[in-house]
Amino acid sequence: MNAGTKEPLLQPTLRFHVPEPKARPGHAPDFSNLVLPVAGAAPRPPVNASAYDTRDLAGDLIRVLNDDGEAVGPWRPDIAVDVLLRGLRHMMLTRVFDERMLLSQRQGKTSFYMQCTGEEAVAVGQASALDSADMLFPTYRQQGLLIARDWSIVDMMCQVFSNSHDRMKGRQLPVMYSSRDANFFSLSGNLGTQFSQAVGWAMASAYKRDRRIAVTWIGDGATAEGDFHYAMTSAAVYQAPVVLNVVNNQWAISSYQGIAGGEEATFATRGVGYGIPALRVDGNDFLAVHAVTRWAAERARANLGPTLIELVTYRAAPHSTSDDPSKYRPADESSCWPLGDPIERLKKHLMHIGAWTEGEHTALREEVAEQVRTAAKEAESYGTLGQGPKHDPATMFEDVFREMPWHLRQQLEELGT
Amino acid sequence: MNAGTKEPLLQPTLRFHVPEPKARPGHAPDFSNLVLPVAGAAPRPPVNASAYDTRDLAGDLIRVLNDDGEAVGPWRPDIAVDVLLRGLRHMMLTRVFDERMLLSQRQGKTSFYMQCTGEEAVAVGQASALDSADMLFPTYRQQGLLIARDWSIVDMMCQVFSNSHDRMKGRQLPVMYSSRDANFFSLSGNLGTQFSQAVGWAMASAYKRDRRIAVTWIGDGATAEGDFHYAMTSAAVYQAPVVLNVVNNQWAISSYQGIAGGEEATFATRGVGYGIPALRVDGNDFLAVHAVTRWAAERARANLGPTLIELVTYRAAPHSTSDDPSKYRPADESSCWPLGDPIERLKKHLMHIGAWTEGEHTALREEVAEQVRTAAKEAESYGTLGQGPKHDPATMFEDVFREMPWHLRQQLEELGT
Amino acid sequence: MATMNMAQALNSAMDTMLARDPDVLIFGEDVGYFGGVFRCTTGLQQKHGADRVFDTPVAEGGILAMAVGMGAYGLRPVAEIQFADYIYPAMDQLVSEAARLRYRSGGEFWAPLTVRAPCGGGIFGGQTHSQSPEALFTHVCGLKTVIPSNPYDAKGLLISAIEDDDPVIFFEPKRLYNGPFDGHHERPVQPWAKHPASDVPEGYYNVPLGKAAVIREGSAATVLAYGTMVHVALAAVEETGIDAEVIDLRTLLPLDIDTIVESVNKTGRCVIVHEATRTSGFGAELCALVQEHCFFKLEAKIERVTGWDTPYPLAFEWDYFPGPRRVAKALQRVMEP
Amino acid sequence: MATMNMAQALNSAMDTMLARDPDVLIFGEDVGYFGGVFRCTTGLQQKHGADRVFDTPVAEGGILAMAVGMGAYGLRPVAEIQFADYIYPAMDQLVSEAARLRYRSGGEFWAPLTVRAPCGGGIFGGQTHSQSPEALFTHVCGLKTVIPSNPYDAKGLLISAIEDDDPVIFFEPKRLYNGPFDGHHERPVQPWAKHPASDVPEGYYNVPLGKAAVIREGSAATVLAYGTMVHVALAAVEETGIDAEVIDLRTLLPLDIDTIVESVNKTGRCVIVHEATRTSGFGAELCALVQEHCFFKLEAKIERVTGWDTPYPLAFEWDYFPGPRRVAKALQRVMEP
Ligand SMILES: Cc1ncc(C[n+]2csc(CCOP(=O)(O)OP(=O)(O)O)c2C)c(N)n1
Ligand SMILES: Cc1ncc(C[n+]2csc(CCOP(=O)(O)OP(=O)(O)O)c2C)c(N)n1
Ligand SMILES: [Mg+2]
Ligand SMILES: [Mg+2]
Repeated sequence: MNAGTKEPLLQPTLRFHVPEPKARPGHAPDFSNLVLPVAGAAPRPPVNASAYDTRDLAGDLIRVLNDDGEAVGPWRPDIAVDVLLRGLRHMMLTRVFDERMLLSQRQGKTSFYMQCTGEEAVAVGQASALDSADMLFPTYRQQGLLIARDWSIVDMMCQVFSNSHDRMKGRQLPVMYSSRDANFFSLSGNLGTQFSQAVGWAMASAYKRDRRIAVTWIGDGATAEGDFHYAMTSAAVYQAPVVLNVVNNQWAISSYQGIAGGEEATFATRGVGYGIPALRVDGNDFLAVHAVTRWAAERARANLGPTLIELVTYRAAPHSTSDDPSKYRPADESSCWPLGDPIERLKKHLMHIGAWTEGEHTALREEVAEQVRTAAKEAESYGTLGQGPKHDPATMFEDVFREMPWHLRQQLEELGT
Repeated sequence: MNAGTKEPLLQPTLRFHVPEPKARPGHAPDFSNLVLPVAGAAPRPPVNASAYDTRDLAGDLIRVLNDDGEAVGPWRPDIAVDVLLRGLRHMMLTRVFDERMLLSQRQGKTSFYMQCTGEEAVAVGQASALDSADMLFPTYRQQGLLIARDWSIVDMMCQVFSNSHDRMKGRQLPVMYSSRDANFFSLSGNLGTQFSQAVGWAMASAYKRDRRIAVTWIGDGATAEGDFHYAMTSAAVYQAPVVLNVVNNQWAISSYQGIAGGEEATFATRGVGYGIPALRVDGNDFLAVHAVTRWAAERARANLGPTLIELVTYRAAPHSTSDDPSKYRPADESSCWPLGDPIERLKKHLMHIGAWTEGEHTALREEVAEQVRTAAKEAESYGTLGQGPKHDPATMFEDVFREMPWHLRQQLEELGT
Repeated sequence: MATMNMAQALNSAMDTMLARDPDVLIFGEDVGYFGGVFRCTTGLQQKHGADRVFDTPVAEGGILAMAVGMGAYGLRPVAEIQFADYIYPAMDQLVSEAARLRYRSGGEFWAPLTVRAPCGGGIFGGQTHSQSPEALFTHVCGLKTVIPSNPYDAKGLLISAIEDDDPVIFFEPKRLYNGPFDGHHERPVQPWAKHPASDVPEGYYNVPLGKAAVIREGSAATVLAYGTMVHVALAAVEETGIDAEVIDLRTLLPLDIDTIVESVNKTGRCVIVHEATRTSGFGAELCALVQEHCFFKLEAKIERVTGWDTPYPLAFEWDYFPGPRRVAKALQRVMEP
Repeated sequence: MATMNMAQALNSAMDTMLARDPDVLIFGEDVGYFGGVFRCTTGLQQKHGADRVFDTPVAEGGILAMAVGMGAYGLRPVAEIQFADYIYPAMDQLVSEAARLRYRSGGEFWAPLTVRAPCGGGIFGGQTHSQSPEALFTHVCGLKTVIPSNPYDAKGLLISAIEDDDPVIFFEPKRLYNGPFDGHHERPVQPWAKHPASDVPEGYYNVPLGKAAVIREGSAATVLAYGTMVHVALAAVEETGIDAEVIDLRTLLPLDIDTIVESVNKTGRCVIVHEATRTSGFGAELCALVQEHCFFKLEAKIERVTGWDTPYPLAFEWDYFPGPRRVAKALQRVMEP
């Protein structure tokens, strides 16, 4: 046997542990592991707090909206109603956009799609607390960032359809957007890489005495990649102006967050381990998300260094159109998620403060649906993966390098023949 | 410019921070950043403590030996005098071994050497608290582990000399030992890789219902590698029976521990971030090192999961024979290290308890010196890198694979001609 | 005997080895309860237990580090990397550790791990779900690299890989999981059931590493291929009517040089086909070896038909894929007098 | 003009670019205050400030991630990987990110980074301080790979690499830092001062990427080499008396195919030399290209002289190193009628 000398001892034999979610298909959903403090209970430290000062917050859950839709406690943000209304619209637009693209995928207009259903408050709420000039390094599940920045949804659809107007020239997997104009970094298919790059971008911005901070996202599952560690280490060492977000939506394809180590310590607690102030927030509470993001962005802008935010939410949809979650989690788990639906919760708050009515809500839903319909029509007129115009296949050889070297020119010729 | 839209805001311009040690060559050594609690002050939690329970200990420093050489406080181990005497001998032997090999390198008998001067209590003290059947995954600076396991120093020297008796057949850089019989894993030149492998070994041991735990070491500098993160994550997730040690000897070649993030949070604190109980210990205090290691090993053996230990020590010698630390740190920094010399401190304790005399100490020093001289003579008789017998160059083609494939046989023939 | 597609054959190989050898463990992202995103490990956790078949954190470097440690203990870990495109974070553990352990320890420790990873394009996976990085691993001494082209070989080779005491990188052309794809994407998908290599024994057997298979005998030219390209090459041969010998390499390293040399010495003409990018692809090594061993027999320059030196572009997958038309042209070129 | 060894020339290149372009930053393990373990960045932090030349955590993946992010902002990061052997933890950031960013973003973002890494053996560094992994990077589309052989080229090529808008992997043969080593390890070390290429302008100039240099004209055979092997090849040519043309490739990708083809078409014989392991080394690609482009002119099989397919063994460094004796034999073999 390929092992060293073996001397039996008197201790018990050893075991290792494979974490298992509390419920699998056929069981009743069980979120009893999720401790839910009442809204308003978490203290709000000053923005120059140290990591040490945040160590309890990192294990806690910052909540602002209570069950009545009232905003309570020290984290309750000073926020204008129209910011909230914009947020509501953007979340609803994101959801309808996702629904439409899912349908398009089923219709063969694209090969693949990824929804962010149930997580809209993450991207939209965070965007509402950032400057539009701040640079975003997201994952594939923050399409809401582009929408919250009023980026053209026609443009996004063109990417999803890989059509003649796709600025990524049909090269990228659907949803792997890039928008320099929206300060939205090119998405990568490789998990985690953007997290550490964001720190480099933030350092560059700082080096240039710029004022733009970097903001980045990673999934609970992908925190296990080396890039998470690189980001945390370099952000701490160089005190880079960056906001580091972990979107804990409970699942990484079929693996629940315990497989990423989420049961041994919250993901926010990782931050404290590196000396980075860390907050854990109800990710379906638009106001709480806005508040913690603003806190972190203020820190970064004041040269107080990085912040780690864990956003606790739930991936209500399948991982992607290639996935079938009924194979690994209870079919009704999503509807039992204790933090509810971010759109419903913000709607309730707006109605609670008298700024919104059911009628306005219905009208808005119709309006965004119409917006998406119109956009889809336009985007489809530029082609889809299934049919219609596309870029010239010859463009495949462009942008590998800034200038095409001889061997690619030769291969382009070969393609032609 | 390759960047997004730039909108000047009203915030101050950004900066990043490049950590700098408090003293460079020409300055007076300055260890004022190192907080030294009095010996005996740190509490000792039960071995089934949670990571949360250890979060203060992870920022603190566990010390047992006070300035008088007295062992005090709850971490004072119940340890037999002959274990201490063996430890003293092994530390002294390690130091003399290092001195001799350094000399050999200067004499051209080998190309390279790495000392562990000042850090002897780490390897020797930890080995004294482990079972000989436990598997060790060390770095290049824990030669003391082999010595503490009474491994043949002739064998070690043969490796350093790459001679005819080198079990690594002249292939490896000097000090990259491997000893299956001593349960000492083959050293790698690539930093950090052993840390995550140790978790896999520990899981294998657990899977086989074995009783042997894995113990691994990494330097302060190398904690920044992805493997540190992989190890921490998988050890936490699978609750593997492994002891994870960070040897914080203040330097990673010319970079002080602040460049690895040691100023933002202690390395032990990283452990708490993953939900792994973590202890920070005076690494030059043999008794404290023994005590925390025993605590961690007990946890592992009782299936209570991993422990992270940060051992605070000082790399008194150059990084390697290729290094000249006077280029980047004050020449007398080593002599100002507040935690002293581990050998002197254990000697003082032994004299304090009346188990040791100056005379015995002098005699022991002479004895280990003689042991090393004799061993060196024998090892040199088997050849050195500079001259004398070596393995056959043809062995170069062996062990690439278990069986030599045709292309290596062909290359072996080419070599012959 | 049962009729299996390639995913089923791989599942059967793992099932067989789990039952046969208690030291075999299987792990990777989503391989446990769920059974893998390509369903290759379906049912194995349920049958063999969660301490033998389990999910890992999303950290390829960590997965292979774990495998090296387990291998050093004496187990036979079989790790899945969800897509070959995601093997790079594990590169150091493969190159510096798995591949070097036996050598650097003078034979004291070794890493008998098997790394399974789906490779290749043809499923609209875009540039990060379509790569064929096999050439990189063939340059790393100490690693073996295997790529099967059909269910029978897949099971037999995977069993050999698991039993092998060296680290083996086992690439599974994902476009072949369900059928013998010959590159004619416009035609209806063929299931494996109609192909003789879908007859797979249910129990233990092996196909040795390091042995190529002559899939089609011929005298006019030699086509060297592996994985999906074997089927593409066969289609091209059929369509051109050129009596070419088609060799399925199966193992890239160690390579079955004898079978190659014998064939090219016979035919005097050689076409090399792979889906990976061309420059420094494994075709370069094959080309070098063929000209080294058969220089005076060669009657035409050796042709390489490969993926272009660009990322795999989603919408232009079929312009990128080296399909039968391109292979046919190369065959015709080498036949020019 | 000043007399510089290769380390000094590289230092001068970085110094020049730091002074010329405020967007150039230099970082890596030990490159800051200390000036790098091979002293290539000595004095640069002191001269240009700690926010432009600084130490990094020991995390190659983190270093290159930082570089990609900085590059995307608009800076020109120059990152040092302390030894080429330690580039593997950064593989994903190089392959999946730096190399792909321009392509996947449709040209919106790019990563104009330069990665410097000492490569090659000859200093008793053992298997983890001696590797030459250049072939791996030539297989990754989107990366440029450069290896200089002398101080003049080193400075001029490094400046071109820093100014280039694509990611460039810049390997520095560490055995050449101090002198033009020709493989005769038993002879006294020659300093660069005696070599004409140690005449290096103090200010700005460049040597373009993608252009090889004919180091010695000849008509009997062509030797393709780069880095240290250029000097070994020259020694072998001298010693055999064979009138070979010696080409220093300088850039492996994009390759200067025209210079190669012109020479081989003239000589009809070709020897390829590199220090890296043979199988799937860059020599394989060169061999494939030469036979593709010069098939009907070739009068002898192309020979490869390379490191063996084993790790670099410490005590047998000189048995491993492809020295002038082995190159000479290959030259003689290709000259056989
Ligand atoms: C390096 C790498 N490894 C594996 C994958 C395959 N993969 C894609 S998404 C995913 C799960 C990610 O989960 P999480 O980070 O929690 O993000 P979520 O999908 O929940 O938003 C995996 C394993 C990948 N894309 N990249
Ligand atoms: C992957 C890798 N990167 C870089 C190096 C070069 N290197 C060797 S030792 C060292 C410093 C390590 O410092 P630390 O981890 O603190 O250990 P110490 O030497 O202080 O014991 C470096 C950067 C390496 N060996 N491996
Ligand atoms: Mg998730
Ligand atoms: Mg250190």
